[in-house]
Amino acid sequence: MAEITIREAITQGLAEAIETDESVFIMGEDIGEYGGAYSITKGFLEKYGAQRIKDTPISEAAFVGAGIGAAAAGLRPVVELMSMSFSLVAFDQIVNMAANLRYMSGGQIKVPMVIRAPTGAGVQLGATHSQSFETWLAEVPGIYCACPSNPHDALGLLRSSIKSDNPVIFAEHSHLYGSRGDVPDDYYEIPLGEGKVARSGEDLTMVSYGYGVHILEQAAEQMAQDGVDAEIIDLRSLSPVDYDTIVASVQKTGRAVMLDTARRTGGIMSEVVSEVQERAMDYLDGPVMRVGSKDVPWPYNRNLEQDILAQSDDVIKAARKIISF
Amino acid sequence: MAEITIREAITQGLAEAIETDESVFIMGEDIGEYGGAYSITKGFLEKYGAQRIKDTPISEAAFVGAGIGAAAAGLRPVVELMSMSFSLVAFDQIVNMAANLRYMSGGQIKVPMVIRAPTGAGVQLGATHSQSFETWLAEVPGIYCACPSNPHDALGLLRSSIKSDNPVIFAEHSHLYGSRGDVPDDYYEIPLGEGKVARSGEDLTMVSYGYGVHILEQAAEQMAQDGVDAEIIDLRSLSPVDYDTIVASVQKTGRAVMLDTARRTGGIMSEVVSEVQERAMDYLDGPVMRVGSKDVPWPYNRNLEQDILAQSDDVIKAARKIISF
Amino acid sequence: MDPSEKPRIATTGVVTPATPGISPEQKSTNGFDPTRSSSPSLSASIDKDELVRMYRLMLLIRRFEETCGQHYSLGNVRGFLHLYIGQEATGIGAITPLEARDYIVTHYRDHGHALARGLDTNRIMAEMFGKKTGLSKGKGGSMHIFDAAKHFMGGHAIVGAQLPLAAGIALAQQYLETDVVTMVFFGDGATNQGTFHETLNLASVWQLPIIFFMENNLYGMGSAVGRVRLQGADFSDVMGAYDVDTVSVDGMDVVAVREATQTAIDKVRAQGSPIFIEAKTFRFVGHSFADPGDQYRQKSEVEIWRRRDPLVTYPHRLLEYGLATQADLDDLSESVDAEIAAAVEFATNSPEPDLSEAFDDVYA
Amino acid sequence: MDPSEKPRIATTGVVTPATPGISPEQKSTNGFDPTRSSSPSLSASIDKDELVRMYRLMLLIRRFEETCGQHYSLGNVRGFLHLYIGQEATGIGAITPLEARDYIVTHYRDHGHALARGLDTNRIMAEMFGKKTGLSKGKGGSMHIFDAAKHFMGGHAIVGAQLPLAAGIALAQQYLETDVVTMVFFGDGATNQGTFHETLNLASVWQLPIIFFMENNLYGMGSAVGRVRLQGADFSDVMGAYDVDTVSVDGMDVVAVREATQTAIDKVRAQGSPIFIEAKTFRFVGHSFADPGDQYRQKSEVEIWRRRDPLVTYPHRLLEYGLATQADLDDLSESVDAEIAAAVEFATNSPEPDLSEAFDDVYA
Ligand SMILES: Cc1ncc(C[n+]2csc(CCOP(=O)(O)OP(=O)(O)O)c2C)c(N)n1
Ligand SMILES: Cc1ncc(C[n+]2csc(CCOP(=O)(O)OP(=O)(O)O)c2C)c(N)n1
Ligand SMILES: [Mg+2]
Ligand SMILES: [Mg+2]
Repeated sequence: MAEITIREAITQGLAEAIETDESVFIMGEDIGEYGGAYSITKGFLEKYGAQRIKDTPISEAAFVGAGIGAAAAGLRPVVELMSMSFSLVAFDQIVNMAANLRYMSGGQIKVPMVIRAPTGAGVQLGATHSQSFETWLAEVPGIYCACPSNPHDALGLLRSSIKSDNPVIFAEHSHLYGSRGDVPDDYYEIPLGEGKVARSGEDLTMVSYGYGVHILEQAAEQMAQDGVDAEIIDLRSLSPVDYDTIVASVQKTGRAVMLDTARRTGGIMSEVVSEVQERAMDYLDGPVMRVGSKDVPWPYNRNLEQDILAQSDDVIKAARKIISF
Repeated sequence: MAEITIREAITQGLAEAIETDESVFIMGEDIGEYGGAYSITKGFLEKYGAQRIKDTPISEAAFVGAGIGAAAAGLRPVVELMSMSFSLVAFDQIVNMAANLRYMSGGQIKVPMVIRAPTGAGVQLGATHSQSFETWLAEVPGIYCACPSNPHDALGLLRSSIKSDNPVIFAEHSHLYGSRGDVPDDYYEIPLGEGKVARSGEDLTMVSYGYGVHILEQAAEQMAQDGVDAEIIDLRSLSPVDYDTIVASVQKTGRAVMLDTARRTGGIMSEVVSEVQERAMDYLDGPVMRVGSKDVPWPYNRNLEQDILAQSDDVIKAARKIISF
Repeated sequence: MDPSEKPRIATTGVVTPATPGISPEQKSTNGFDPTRSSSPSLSASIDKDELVRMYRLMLLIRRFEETCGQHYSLGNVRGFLHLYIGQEATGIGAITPLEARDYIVTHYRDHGHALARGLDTNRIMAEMFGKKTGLSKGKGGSMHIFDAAKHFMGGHAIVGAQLPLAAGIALAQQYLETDVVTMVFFGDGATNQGTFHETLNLASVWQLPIIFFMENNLYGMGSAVGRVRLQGADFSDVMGAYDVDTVSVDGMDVVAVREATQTAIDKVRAQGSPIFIEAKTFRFVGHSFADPGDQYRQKSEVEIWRRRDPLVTYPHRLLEYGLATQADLDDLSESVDAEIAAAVEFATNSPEPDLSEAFDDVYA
Repeated sequence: MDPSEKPRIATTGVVTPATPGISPEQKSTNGFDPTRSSSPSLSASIDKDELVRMYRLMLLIRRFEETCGQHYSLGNVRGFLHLYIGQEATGIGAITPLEARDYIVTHYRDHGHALARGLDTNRIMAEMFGKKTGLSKGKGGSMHIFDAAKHFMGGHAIVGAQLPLAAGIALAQQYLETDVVTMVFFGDGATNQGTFHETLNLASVWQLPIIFFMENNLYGMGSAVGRVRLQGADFSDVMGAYDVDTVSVDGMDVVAVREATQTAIDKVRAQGSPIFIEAKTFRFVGHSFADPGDQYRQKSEVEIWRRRDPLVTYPHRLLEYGLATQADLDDLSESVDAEIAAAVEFATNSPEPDLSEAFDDVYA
């Protein structure tokens, strides 16, 4: 057991995959000589060489597409995007090609590829650099999506993602790279689609993923002082969503708040809320509350950005609407 | 009052705009010499000339972006995509540029542009050509989205869209081009964001847009035979969504079914369901039901495609879950 | 084959592109002399049987396409149907010199390539009919023909989207240190997509073992190439930006295409670096079955190209050089008809996929 | 200016690109002779006051950028900060010959262009600080400087995304039959985006009145241009594919850039067709403020380019030719410092936007 950061967990997962599976290689802008925009692959080029660690031109559509092709031809590429926001220029390749190839070919093609990218707002990068397109990509059939909230899950999910025979979007909230946590020495994996009860409680179910889980933890602590015992579910994967775990919790608590750190509209929680209220209506004491960042483009100014970002206060306010404390 | 098709209504709206506003021009692949893949602009090149009717190379990112630039410089481009599915290659231009420019510039830039495209599945075009990305684009702040279900609305919405100072996605369900209806001779507009009660009823609220409204009408007729009086709301715009009209109806009926012709997951109805159950929970007798096409890529085979498509039977089945008949 | 019977050897498949200032008629032939129409080259480097087999494959495509058109009208084939009629010499010349281990990636106008590659005619036809026995189990349709076992990696319907995929397959070959060549087909119109540029740059800077095979049929749907690029049909300068070897070849001359492609394949296999081949060709029919193809181009232009129809000129040449007798050709025509008829029967009699299959093949 | 005092006239801003086989040192200077370092050209076509004003603007950029760096360290400037230090001669040479009615579109490395265009120094700085008085009301930040009234259309942070926007502005000029020129800036790295290719083709086939201005600083973030294109820093062949006139100019020589650009502007204004200008330049600092800039390039390479620092060589030349005295330069330096200090004060004292403003400017 060692305490490491999420950054270190991801670095470890990548190194491990390269060392144990010859078909794994990494590709992306400035991941080699530069060491990665977020230093995830620092030292990799020197250690593993240019065949395994491929610097690319600034051509997301082409190198994401090339990852798909390499995967279709039997390799296991891990493609890094410098930002989830840049996935937009490769959207056709991801949504039309990676996701559909298997289906269109009647099951002949496999696309075992991971697309990793830092995501999320909160560091004043403005409207074009702060977006969370994993919430859209997770909605596409044929794609899996993982969003770890801690080093343990980051490593376990990355292992499953690289081993998956399907395209996986691996979304890393940029706030969390320095976030620390214990990671077992023994090998383990976390299956895609398996959520986790991160805190058990009786009064209220709160659901999020990635950085949102940390916000929920803050909110739960504060609510605990008011005598509210909140259960927290960490989705860990946005596709598949672990509805069984959520519904079981809601059946117990009768109340639910769902948190997206991305914008409220268009976030994955719109899906989750719709589905859960349908599946668990009989158990619900009130509406399923949906909390997310406010529905405007991301501003540069710090106060504005902080005001737009979903915060634990917003979660508590939503909880108050369905439970008095 | 004349009975015309949606195709004719759109053609009329475009012709009118070109004739009355010098800043309006049309741009797209094969809209000129070829007359448009769906013949919307047949004869326009001969009539209005190459300045107003611009054939483009197969470069969606560039010509959508050029539309944004032309709009920012004071013109009112109407850009045609041959299929909503092709918006993916221009997604960065639409989502990051068209939607964000005004905000990022602190309100200095206006983008009065319409992006028109046929959308929807059902004609066996397979996984890459049958998608409905208007549901994603409608979720982006800064973008409006119109989806007419009949010629009257098509013309009225197109007029407002072209006059809007904001980017508007104008989604034309390909099943509906031949759909007929009355259109007044006198000038009128339909404001973006204004839904309509297309059929009033007491027992159940059903919400959709575009081709979905026709499916709801079938369902309503059949349910009427079983003594169920369904109200139908035609959203007409996916952004803004007319929540007031929906909530008012749900307050009356206490029951709601929301229909997307697009895939259930990722459709706009996930948003609508989430929002409506939150706003109207106290009036609801059961969950808000969400119906959509099934969550798989679009197959070519006709039987499979028809089975996946949301149909009136699916609507009736959902209605049965919240109301016995 | 007796050496004394050897046909004259075509010196090269490389032709010079159209120059400015040529007559409209020359222009509409993309720089070719229409009088050459009856004289496709033959070659000693290809044996007689193969030269005849190439004709059979061309005929197979032509009849297959015609049959698809009929069945589209009958409602058995649906969706978009893009016929390859007119371009047969290009596909056959390009694909027959590939080895089984080589990969092919193409666009929606893919039946010709599929047949050239030797995919099962029955199963291609069944895919056209959307049947369970189709290569893609009826889920792909005309635009999405796949046969992974034969390294035929689709059939892709978004213009230009297949190019990065092909580069990735080539990258995998480089990574795995195979000598496998990847060939990717695309049209003149596809050169206007950003992926074309991005992929060429990738292939160039990474020196990938790939052949970019452009079928320049002078139109992207209804857009004459001259209306979407300043240099019109002249693509000779395109590759300057990438430092990729470029070959231009008469796409109506199956032997010229085959020889130029064979040379390119040998080079790519040996050196591992990319090559760009442009075949100058023409589709005789509309863009898709919905398009009569007469709105945006003159009848006369189509006529000029039809004079160079490889299905007319090439068998003529085979006869002329004594490589086949009329009886041989008649037999061959009959066997092609039989193959197509069998394929239609197979497709017709094949079951529809079970409804449950709609939910298969989403995830591996 | 007394004609007898006229400096020697630079014949042209056009330089030949680096040829293969040059020495590593020459290579790192992108084909320039480092001994030319102290001799930027001067020109009789630009009057003395303007030559001095250009120096002042260059100095304004340099000091502005240094100040931004300091305030980034202090936490007053946040987000990504891409400094223009080293490239001042390019921006000033390119932008000063534009007319007020002309449009400018650029990327995230935009403060230099904004200052060159004469945007209010106070309001640019206030935008850097995210203040209400900023040009974009604090919502855009460093990467999104806009001043629509001055036809400065951003500041765009997605590599290559600004190119189609600029083409659209140029298209509007063609449509409105103005003689307005649109100039769009981008880096060497941006040439790898599909939008670069698609936009050039549009501009070429539609003959748009646009100047594509590439600032080739040899690196896209940490990627040396030679690692992302086969031809490395040699962009001479890129435009062949589009038939767009290409000019290559020494980006460290402000007068050379200005003259080459003036010629291009005149041509575009008169003929309405596109021109591509490549300025060979270098950023002395890291890609963004987070990047020390020393991981992927040698100190010696930076040193060689620093010898050509236009902020050293150009004033030297002004003195040498008697266009300014040391006292003039000292005054000018003081006035620049005062302007920057005032801007910092303005930005510091400006209010934060009200929280409610977050909801403004989403829709018109
Ligand atoms: C991104 C995209 N835009 C538009 C289309 C519609 N479309 C299909 S084929 C085609 C023309 C392509 O022309 P070309 O590349 O020359 O190939 P050809 O059809 O002539 O073989 C167009 C515009 C598409 N499928 N994808
Ligand atoms: C589509 C996209 N991919 C990646 C990035 C991250 N990025 C920002 S600037 C840059 C380098 C661009 O280099 P160049 O075009 O040469 O301009 P320079 O920074 O040298 O001025 C990169 C990779 C981005 N902003 N957008
Ligand atoms: Mg073509
Ligand atoms: Mg650069």
